Amino acid sequence: MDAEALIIFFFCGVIMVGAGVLVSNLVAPRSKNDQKDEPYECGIPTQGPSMIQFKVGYYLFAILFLIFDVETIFIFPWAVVMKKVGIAAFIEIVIFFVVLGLGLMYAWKKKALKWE
Amino acid sequence: MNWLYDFTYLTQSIHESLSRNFEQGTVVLIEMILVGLAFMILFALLGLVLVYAERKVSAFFQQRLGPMRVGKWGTAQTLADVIKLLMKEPLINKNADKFLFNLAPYIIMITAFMTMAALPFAKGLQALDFDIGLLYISAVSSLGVVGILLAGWSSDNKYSLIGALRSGAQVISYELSVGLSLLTIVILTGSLQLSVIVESQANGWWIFKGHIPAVIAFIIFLIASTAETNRGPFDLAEAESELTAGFHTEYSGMKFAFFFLAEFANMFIVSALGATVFLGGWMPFHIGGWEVFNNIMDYIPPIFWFFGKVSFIIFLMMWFRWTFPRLRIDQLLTLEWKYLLPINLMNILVMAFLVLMGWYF
Amino acid sequence: MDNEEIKKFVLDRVAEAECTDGVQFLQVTVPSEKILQLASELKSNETTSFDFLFCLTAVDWPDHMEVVYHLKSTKHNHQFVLKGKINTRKNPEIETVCHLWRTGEFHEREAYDLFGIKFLNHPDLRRLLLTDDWEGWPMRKDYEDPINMIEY
Amino acid sequence: MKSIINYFKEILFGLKSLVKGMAVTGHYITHPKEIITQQYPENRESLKMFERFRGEVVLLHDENNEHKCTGCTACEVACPNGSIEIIPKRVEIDGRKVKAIDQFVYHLQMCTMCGLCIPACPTDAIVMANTFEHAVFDRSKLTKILNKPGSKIMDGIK
Amino acid sequence: MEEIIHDQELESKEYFINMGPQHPSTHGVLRLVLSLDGEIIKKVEPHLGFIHRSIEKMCEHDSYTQIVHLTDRMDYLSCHINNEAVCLCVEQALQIEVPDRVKVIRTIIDELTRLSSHQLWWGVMGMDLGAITTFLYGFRDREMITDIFEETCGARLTMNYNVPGGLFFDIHPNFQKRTKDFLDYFKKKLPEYDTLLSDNVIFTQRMKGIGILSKEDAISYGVTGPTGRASGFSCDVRKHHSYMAYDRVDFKEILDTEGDCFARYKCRINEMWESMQIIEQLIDNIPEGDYKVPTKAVIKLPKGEWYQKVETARGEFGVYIISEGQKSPYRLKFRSPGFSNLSALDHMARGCKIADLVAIMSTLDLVIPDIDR
Repeated sequence: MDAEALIIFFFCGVIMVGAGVLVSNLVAPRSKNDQKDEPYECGIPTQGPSMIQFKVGYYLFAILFLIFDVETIFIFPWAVVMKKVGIAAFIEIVIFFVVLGLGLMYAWKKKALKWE
Repeated sequence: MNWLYDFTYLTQSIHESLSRNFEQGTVVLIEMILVGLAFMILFALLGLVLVYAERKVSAFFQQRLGPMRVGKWGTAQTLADVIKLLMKEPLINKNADKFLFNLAPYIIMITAFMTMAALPFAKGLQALDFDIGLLYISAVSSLGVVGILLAGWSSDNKYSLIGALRSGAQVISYELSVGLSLLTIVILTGSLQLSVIVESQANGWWIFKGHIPAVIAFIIFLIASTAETNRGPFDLAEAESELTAGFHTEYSGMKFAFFFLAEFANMFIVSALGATVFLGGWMPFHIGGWEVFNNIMDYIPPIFWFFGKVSFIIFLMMWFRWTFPRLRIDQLLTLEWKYLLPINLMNILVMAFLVLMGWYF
Repeated sequence: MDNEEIKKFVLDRVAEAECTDGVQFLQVTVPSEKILQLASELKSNETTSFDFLFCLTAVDWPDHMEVVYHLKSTKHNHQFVLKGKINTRKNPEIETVCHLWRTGEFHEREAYDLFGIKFLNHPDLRRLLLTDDWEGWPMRKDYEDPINMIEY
Repeated sequence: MKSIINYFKEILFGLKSLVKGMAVTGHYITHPKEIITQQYPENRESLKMFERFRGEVVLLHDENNEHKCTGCTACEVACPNGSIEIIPKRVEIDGRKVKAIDQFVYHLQMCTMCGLCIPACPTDAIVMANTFEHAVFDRSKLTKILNKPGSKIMDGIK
Repeated sequence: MEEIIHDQELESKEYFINMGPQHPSTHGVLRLVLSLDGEIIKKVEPHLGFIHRSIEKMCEHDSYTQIVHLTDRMDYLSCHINNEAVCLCVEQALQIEVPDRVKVIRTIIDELTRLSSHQLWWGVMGMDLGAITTFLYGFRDREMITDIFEETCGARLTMNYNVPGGLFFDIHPNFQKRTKDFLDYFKKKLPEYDTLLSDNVIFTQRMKGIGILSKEDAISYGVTGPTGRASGFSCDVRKHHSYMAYDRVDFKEILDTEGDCFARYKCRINEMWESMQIIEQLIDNIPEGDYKVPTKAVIKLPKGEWYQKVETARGEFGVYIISEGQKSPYRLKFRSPGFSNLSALDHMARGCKIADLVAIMSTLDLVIPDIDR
């Protein structure tokens, strides 16, 4: 089967969730209640908005991930041909990793890896 | 019984008998529906079996009996749970972003389905066999985090938001380690195609053939994949003692059930991936020179080998979950960025060196 | 320091203090205005150094209120009871001691909550156990609540 | 250099501690005999409470449907929560009017099982029973009348 | 990177979260209002009173025997010790000297109570940190103690075994054997606690250096019990104001200087060993004698005031009785350890993360009815 067949699996997911939610909507009881509309916060009304600008710390890791994930993409083709190319590939990857390692060390020393 | 050992005949004979009776387009359509149905059934079965297994295994770890009431030894417990969840009222709180809120479970389930498609279950039993299978799996499986982020953000709940952001930071971090630990083996196989990776282990699994670097890579893979599936001890996204239920606090009924199911499906996917790459997929266990032993091993059908290995890894993951306390968010990120990632990079170099020198079997 | 010495120490500072030798502890009652000054001296003075306030409570007497401080010195291992007498039940007020003993923060809030004693200069004097809109001071002897109290 | 050695030492010790923890849980999963769960409704036959267990107050009756309660209300006074209520009546014994109980009302929903009423009783008429299955669907069923219908006080109890 | 983090534009807004009253890790109905910056806690504000029953007010109408049973409902995990505090206070006021037998039995049951409380704490603490299995193991071992209690005292949790002047009834004939069996069993199981949590690298890293409380702060906040002793505050009532049979047994007061979560954890684990040692010294030497001194049916205390402190599993528990000569006290104050310990929470949790707050709360070992009374 070809990559186009992925569309089946896409629709499998849609159908499965859709069917489940539909059946549940049909059989589940419904009752209206003001308290049910409230977000759950241990039984106390929420103070202030919930969807806000949030701590930047989480996003820093996303940025770091971007840097390193691009590197990983570079390693993928290398890994495939490593066996065939031999010593040249090895030397190249050592250089590549040294640069990558320096980047990681830089982030480490800059305390970007420390969660605050 | 031959089909049990090689599914190629089975699929081919189905294809041929269909071609004889229908046109080309209809055949493709019917085959698509068959495959889709098969995977949906597999999903439902996985949910039923894994949830039951988790409850029983956790119970035995904790010196309990676990579910015992519904069915013999509580085997129908999950089914009863599904029925209960179907009957639950679907709730959406008033400030939630209703579209995204409803969309989140779809995204999670779709990614799970699309990842599952590329797994080789047995010889000839693989829906999609890309030549970049490994890359494809690691790319698609990380999309699941989008669903978690959406779920957390759209619920308009503070616990959910924190849970989702934690999960985001966690999944993308550990994505790296999963990819790199798999790459360690790719150096040996020289291919990203999963069927080729499995075939290359006909004379021995990579975890044995690849020496210590392969073992290290396997350990890293175990840790990182546990984290990537948001399972304990890395279940920060739904840390119930801190965030009540994390990103799915606001979900009820069937939508919650899909988050729950997706967690187990993801667990199955990463275990299957680990089994395929490190433990030889559906290849039987062989010891060089022991012919009788090898013949007995060959007698066990490949599909059992595959599911046996997957259950082994799943059991390990359950063992982790029911033994360790949860990590804190900074510990979690430290573990990834300061321990797993550097070790992984070094490990790849060592493996490359081994390959260069030909020091592997 | 034994009881006699503590008694002398207090009497030196507050002449109108009433001392009774209880069965266990020495009990010293001083007017509420003198409490803060005496307390800070009891804490800071080397010979007394009462650094551990292990119990703070209030008592509602028929004609006056009393705030009771059980003090102990972890250094000298002596203890005694200091009482601040507030001569009114209507609007009782007393200086806070929570900057001397941080445990006072909660204990004073509790006393305010249940007895209505106002602790002056307390950083955050609000109801602690009861809801903010509760009326009355439940631990007072004349408190009536026909709904929540069981009649005996 | 030292920090690098420490780095690897840390990893090794960490892994070792994790494996040790897993060994404990691993021990229990391989020893299913140590399971402590009791299947409650199934084991009702063999389940026996200790004799001193305080389940609920009962008024003892003998085979002649006679009890020892004189209606002195000592237990009512001793009870901290007002879960015992004695409704007295006057009965005529040998031509004398004597106080006796009409109803010994026991509010199980208020009882805290402190057992203070038992030593308070001067005639040892009441005891704590070992029952523990008190769940009912209607709260009013928890209010019990302990003296059986038609029962009367034993002879010689004053 | 720091420049980016502290840039005003990117600063997140203050975020209020209610933790409790219906939250898995507040162990009951405690409500904490957290103000957060990301995951960092800026302030913790406890809101109490969700199960405030005004036990002190109720006591003003009850007789002294009845008061004893009310204290079960405060700190239900060290109920026997609470009972004992009231009994001791009344006995002191009446100047009753209880027989040796009572003293020893009370001490043994005190220590068993402490053990069972610490076992439950250990289990729950593991569960708070995400290791759910510990919860079951803690309860498994606690079950043996509750069985001992049930056989001797008649109830598993709210035992009400003390009465002013002695005990409700004599110990059960099986008591000694069962207790010894339990000690033998638990000595094998306690090292397991260490392997599961104390040595675990995740656990130690989550605990060490978190929620530090200095000795001065501990004293100032009135933090007692294992929590205070972990900060170096020598506050063991059993040592300093010995009561019952504690003066005749040999035991150590567990002190630590770190004052962090791990020190508090260690303190409790070591206290379990000490408790077992105390029981071992006494269990074979229960003197013969009466289990109760006869008291009047209606106990009336003379005019005056008494304060009695005991060491519960959570710290110093005090009973302050002011009597006007009636059958009920004029004023009765319970100095509960949880209340003072909780007051230090804000001080300890500032600057920590949400996960740390959970750890700090577990190591404080709060019992909410004890705080609310």
